[in-house]
Amino acid sequence: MSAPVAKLPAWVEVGLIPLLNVTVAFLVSGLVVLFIGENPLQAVKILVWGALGFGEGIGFTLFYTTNFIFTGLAVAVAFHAGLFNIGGEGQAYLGGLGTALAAMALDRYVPWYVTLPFAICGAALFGAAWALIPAYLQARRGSHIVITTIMFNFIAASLMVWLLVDHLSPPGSMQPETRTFAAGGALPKLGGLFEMFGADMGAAPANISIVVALAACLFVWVFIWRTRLGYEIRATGLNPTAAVYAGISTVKITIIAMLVSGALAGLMALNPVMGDQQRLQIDFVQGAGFVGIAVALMGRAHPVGIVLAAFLFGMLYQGGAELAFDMPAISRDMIVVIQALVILFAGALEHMFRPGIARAFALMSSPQRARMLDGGEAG
Amino acid sequence: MSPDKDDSEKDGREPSRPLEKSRPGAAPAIRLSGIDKSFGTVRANRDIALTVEEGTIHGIVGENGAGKSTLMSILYGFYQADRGDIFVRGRKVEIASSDDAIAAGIGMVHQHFMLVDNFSVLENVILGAEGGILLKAGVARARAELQRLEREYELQVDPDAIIGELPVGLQQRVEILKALFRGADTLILDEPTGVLTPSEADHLFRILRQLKSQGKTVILITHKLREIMAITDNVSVMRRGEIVRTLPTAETGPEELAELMVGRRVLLRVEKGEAAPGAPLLSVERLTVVDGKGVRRVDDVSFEVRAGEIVGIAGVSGNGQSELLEAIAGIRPATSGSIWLEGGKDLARQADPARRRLDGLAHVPEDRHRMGLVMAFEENENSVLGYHLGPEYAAGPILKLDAMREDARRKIERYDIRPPDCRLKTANFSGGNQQKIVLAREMERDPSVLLVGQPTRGVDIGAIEFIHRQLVAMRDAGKAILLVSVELDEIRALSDRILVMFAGRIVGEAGPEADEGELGLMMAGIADEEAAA
Amino acid sequence: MDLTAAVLVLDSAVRLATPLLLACLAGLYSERSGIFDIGLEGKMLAGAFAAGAVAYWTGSAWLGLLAAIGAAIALALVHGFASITQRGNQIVSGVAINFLAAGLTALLGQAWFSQGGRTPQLSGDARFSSLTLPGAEALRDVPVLGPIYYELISGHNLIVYIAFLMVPLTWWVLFQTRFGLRLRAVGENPAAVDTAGISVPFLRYRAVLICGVLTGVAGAYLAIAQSAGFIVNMTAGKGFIALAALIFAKWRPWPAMGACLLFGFLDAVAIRLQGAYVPFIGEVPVQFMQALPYVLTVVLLAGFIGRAVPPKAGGVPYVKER
Amino acid sequence: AQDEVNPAVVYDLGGKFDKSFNEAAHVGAERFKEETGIDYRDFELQNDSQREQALRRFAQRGFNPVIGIGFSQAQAIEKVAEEYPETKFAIIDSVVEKPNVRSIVFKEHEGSYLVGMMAAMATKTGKIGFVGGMDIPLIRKFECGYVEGAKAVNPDIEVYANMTGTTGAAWNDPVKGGELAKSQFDRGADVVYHAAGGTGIGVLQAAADAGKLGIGVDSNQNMLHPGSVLTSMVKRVDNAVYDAFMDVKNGVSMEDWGGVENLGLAEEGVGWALDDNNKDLVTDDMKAKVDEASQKITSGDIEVHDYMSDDSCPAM
Ligand SMILES: Nc1ncnc2c1ncn2[C@@H]1O[C@H](COP(=O)(O)OP(=O)(O)OP(=O)(O)O)[C@@H](O)[C@H]1O
Ligand SMILES: Nc1ncnc2c1ncn2[C@@H]1O[C@H](COP(=O)(O)OP(=O)(O)OP(=O)(O)O)[C@@H](O)[C@H]1O
Ligand SMILES: [Mg+2]
Ligand SMILES: [Mg+2]
Repeated sequence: MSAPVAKLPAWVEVGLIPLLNVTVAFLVSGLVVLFIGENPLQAVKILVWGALGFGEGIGFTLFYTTNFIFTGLAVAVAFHAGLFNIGGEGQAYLGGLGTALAAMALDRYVPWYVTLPFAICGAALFGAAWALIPAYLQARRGSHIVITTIMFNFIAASLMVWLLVDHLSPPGSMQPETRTFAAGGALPKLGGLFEMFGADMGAAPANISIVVALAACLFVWVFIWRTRLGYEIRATGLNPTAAVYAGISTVKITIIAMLVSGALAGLMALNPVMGDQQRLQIDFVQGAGFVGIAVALMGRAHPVGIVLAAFLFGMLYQGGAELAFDMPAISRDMIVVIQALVILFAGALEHMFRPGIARAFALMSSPQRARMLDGGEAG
Repeated sequence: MSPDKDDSEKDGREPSRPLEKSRPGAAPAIRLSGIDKSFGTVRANRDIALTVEEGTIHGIVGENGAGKSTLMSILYGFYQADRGDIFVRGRKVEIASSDDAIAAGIGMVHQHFMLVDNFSVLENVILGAEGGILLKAGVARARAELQRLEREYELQVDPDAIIGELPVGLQQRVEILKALFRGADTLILDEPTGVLTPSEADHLFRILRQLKSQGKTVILITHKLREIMAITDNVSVMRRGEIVRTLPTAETGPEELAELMVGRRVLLRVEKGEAAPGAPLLSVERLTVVDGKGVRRVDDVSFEVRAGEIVGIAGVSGNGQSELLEAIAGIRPATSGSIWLEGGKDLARQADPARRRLDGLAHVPEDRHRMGLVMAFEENENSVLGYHLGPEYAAGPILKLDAMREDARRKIERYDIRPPDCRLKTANFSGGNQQKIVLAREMERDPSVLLVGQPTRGVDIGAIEFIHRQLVAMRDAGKAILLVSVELDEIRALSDRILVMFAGRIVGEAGPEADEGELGLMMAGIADEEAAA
Repeated sequence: MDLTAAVLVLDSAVRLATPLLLACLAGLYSERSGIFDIGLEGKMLAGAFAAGAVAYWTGSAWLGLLAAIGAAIALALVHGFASITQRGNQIVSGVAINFLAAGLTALLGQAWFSQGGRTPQLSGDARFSSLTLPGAEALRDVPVLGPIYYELISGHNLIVYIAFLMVPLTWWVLFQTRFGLRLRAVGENPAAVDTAGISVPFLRYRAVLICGVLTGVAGAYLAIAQSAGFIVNMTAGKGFIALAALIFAKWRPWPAMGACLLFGFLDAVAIRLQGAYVPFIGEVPVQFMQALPYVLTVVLLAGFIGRAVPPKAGGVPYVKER
Repeated sequence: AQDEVNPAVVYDLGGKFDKSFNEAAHVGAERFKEETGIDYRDFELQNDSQREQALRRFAQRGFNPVIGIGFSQAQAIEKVAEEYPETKFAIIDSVVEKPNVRSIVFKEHEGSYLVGMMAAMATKTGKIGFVGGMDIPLIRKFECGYVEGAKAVNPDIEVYANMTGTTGAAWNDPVKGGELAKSQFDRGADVVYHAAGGTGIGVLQAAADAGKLGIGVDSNQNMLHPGSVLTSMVKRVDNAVYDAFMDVKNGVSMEDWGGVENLGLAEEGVGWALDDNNKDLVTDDMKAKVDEASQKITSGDIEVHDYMSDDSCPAM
């Protein structure tokens, strides 16, 4: 990675440059909209209004945000250990199984707040378990984790179809999904909270799993930056040789980081499964695992950044749906394009504007320039 | 455009004494003027003027980081100067890439070899000079040409050997062959002897003289003033990115050069008293380390280090010293043999650096960038690396950040680490200060055994003095120190006993007063007795 | 399984392996030059779309192929710009390209053809049809040789032959030509190439371009040879499997062919084993058979090939000056 | 009262151009628009969470009727229909018991039975094939009817069945579909029926390329490869949508609107397609036999087993 020599103020590094990158991504997206023959300004208006303009829109935005926080955190934790976990999709799918099993075991007997801790454990456990084998193979056999996690996404899909069709769907049901959970398996919506602010969340599925997501952020922050294990994870990710020198077992760290990563991805299932649909459906993850990669990259693998990036993508998803609703020529794939451009400009091309900005700053702060300005004022 | 006219304009910087020329009146082989180069905020070369006469060997000396490699890399087209002109045989040339330099008859052997490890010698030699779209014809021609060069310059090497499997000395030969194969008239060598035994170095110098006698020009960068005196015709001294003086070698001496390099008189000897060795604190017995490829890196090595002594391990790099240190530190598992710390149990089989640290063993690794530090960490995080599990830095699973920082501040003060900011990213400290961070971490824990690899590599003279003093002070406090260095001078200055390693074995032992030639022969693998015979 | 059945499974394996092989060789050029590429999938998809669209408009498979190559090259250049010129993270760039291709092909497909992102059905000259090699009909009934020649060797479309001819060609380029020597060198030690007077960026751009060409051909194969039009997301993960094959083959051309054929074979066998009875177990669930190729990939990756050492400079941008 | 017609359609995840049943709904809506000049609105879902959102948005904005395509919309419709009792809703492929919801389901097994018979009569090898998208109950329902029909003609017939995949891509992988079909041809099959959405395009293509016969599904797919598609099992989602729109336009009362419409052969909700494209493939004998079976099913003399009634298929 090219380390910039000219140092820029922190607010430029973490504020201005990412903002600029995202802006460019949106400008290019605007060109695509224009190319299709629609008005980009109008599109932006609909998108922003759709995401934030009314209670229900916000509710949906928060719902998607919750998914992306979980998967973004998952990718980020693995990143810190120098691992690229593309298996969030499959881990979340399995997490759904853990959630559903907990919910179905308890929903008829206890209220949701009793079920929730069990569901959290189930989701985390199953998600982590699905990350374990790729982690082990990477640590012990050097099998490329990118490849194995991709394979495990496919394997997860097969496993879940088999379970849902042949084992988990109630008899006589025509749908490959579990039964609908009773009240004890349903997480409360945030409607009440919205009403406190005088907003109507309508039927938006935002639910208290967003609280779990925020708690997970706090956990990840403490875990990565305040614990010995986190220290070891970062050391391993940044310099594996130094980690070995320091007596850190890279095998252990690889496995632990992937387990935590998988658990976080698994937790994502709480939101759609218990929070929204109250049942486990085929393919319910719908790409959130992959979006997590973009979210983690944009959020620079830091929980605060991840929350912001997840919110941005949440807005894109909800606003994009409204956009597709109101501008039929812009199909749902527009969102994928915007997403791609954001990853491209904020991720792969993140340094593109830095030299220019650095030059601008050097110019502004250089003594000659200061003198020139002074002289100008004097004269 | 006439070079002579240009000379007079710059004469403030030109040598006061006329340089040695092999052919008076001829245009100089290389002339640089007004070369400037910055890396970000670091100004590596400033307004450099340099004349290298044709058919001479021209030495360049200067501290670490003085800008020697940068200057030569500019001449070779690897970097582009921010400003300045390059003249070859009086003609101004634009050198925008190494291609241009090669075309101008310049060849370079870099400090870090520019070879492809998994290629054969032949493939490396023809890379970039294949002589056609297809390899076949070029390879055949190159094979013949290599044979000729081998005969002419005694540069024997198997053209089909894989580079990664050759010792460094031979790799260097390949680099020289590469340059000659491309028809270089001017050959730049950047610290070529750092990796060679004295006898290999002698061989190299014979080759260089041979080249000179054929009218080729050689530019030689080295830290060893002895070599400068032995082989060069003229010498330039660099300091902080500038050439402070160029003069004929015959008219100067090591003392003058050293003073020019540092800007003050230097005392190169380390002040230390008699050693008073006590009980052995580290014992190594029949230690063997076989690496992943099945090569015996350390071969049946036995020695001990006593309290209050410094044992130096001399040897050309790549002869198993690194592996030996790593095995003792627990980074690399030993294949067989034993390691004891102060009468404790045998540690050889369990590779666990954390455990060894608890047992009182500290380790300053050879390569701070690769192993000793996490460059992206804050200074205070690095100052506990390896000790982060200690109860003083962690309460249960949670790190005590305040304690870590407080501790780091203390070390910064004691070791005069600059800038004194424990929250600064480690990459932003200079090389010498980074080394001090490692030393502070490893020494402050009051270990009973200290392993030190290349403690002063890439460190300036001032810091070297400091580090050497610290090592001697530890010895005097009754610690056992095992020192590995490729700098024979450093080994001789610090050690109470010297072990010489060659091809994974200890081939000899000597006292600090040992004769350099004798040590050199041992380092080349010619055993004590034979040398005596 | 008798001979004919075996030949037919192999025949199917060849068809399934072809796009993998093209993508795998594409990745080989790029990664040998030190540029990692998980965007093979996206480039194939873009190629498939361009092939489908242009072949429909022009009625010419050849123009479709050209368009596929063009589209894939465009994305390859984006990847090159990000990872060579801007020294960005190559994995991230690859991920972005995959998303970009998935989104843009569907979006443009819908905007242009209004068939849910599909391109219209192709027929006749707009597709590459199967070629019958000389003598195939005559040999057809000769025992052993007949079925092998008629079914397995003859009767594929042009791109299949191109793909398999690319294997020796790639080997030849890599190990017998100047370009190949430099390509292998730049992936191992770009500084060595640089000091030999060769431009590292130019060399890498060429590698990335070749990668574009081959992924384009792979895309064209999917859209206008194997199928008769583009369908949203029709690569269905083949780019990733090709990458796995590349790692499997340790970045060498002949083993790459072996790996792709193995994956094709596993897939072909999995298809035939659906609904088969296994002794003592009974009928194996379809899903198990569907997961089989992926499971075997993991097993092989873990068990047989050991640590695959990628080109040393791979994935790391070449930075001369900090 | 809500007698003004302002129709809206919410398609399922496959999208409105899936060449399958979403597209059939689209065709019905278009026909209505053409004939009456009344425009309609539609929406393609991106994920499960949007179903309710979209349905409610339409109801809120006064659209009427609002039709949800696909069984996955059942829950959402049930909820929204309760919130908007005045709005007329309809759902395709599932049953929602609410007074303002019209539930339209099809007897795919009956249609599949007929094309299974045709496959059995058209085959020269005594081997036929079936390619499904994903191994889920709905697809097994198609498969089961098909096998039953084929066995009714020839009890010894061999039927190869393959499923495409386990992810969403299973409905959109024509390459895999083609390969599955080829593998069946290799084993001797010469007629193949698909129920695999976009994947089926590859199945039919493979059949055409190999000179074998394919059987289309949902919409009439005979024209995709004239002469190579034996027939299509059509499911008249288009009619159902068109009729629903028309009913509202004609001021149907809420009592007449609600309830379950179970559309089988008798109701002409399913059937097989015969047109210029396949008339040379269908012999008079075949046509006669199929028509006869059709009669018997309509009259109840033949009862085709519905896989989803008991999760089993006696014919297999
Ligand atoms: N590629 C680079 N990017 C940034 N800075 C560099 C680079 N190469 C060298 N420098 C810096 O330029 C200065 C001069 O370095 P150079 O390598 O020329 O020194 P040197 O005299 O060869 O030292 P040594 O004796 O250690 O080889 C140093 O401060 C070094 O850190
Ligand atoms: N990547 C970097 N980012 C920011 N600053 C840097 C970077 N690398 C070096 N520096 C700064 O440049 C200066 C020179 O660094 P360099 O490593 O060349 O020092 P040096 O000359 O080798 O020092 P020493 O005398 O200790 O050997 C240092 O003070 C350091 O703060
Ligand atoms: Mg330095
Ligand atoms: Mg140097």
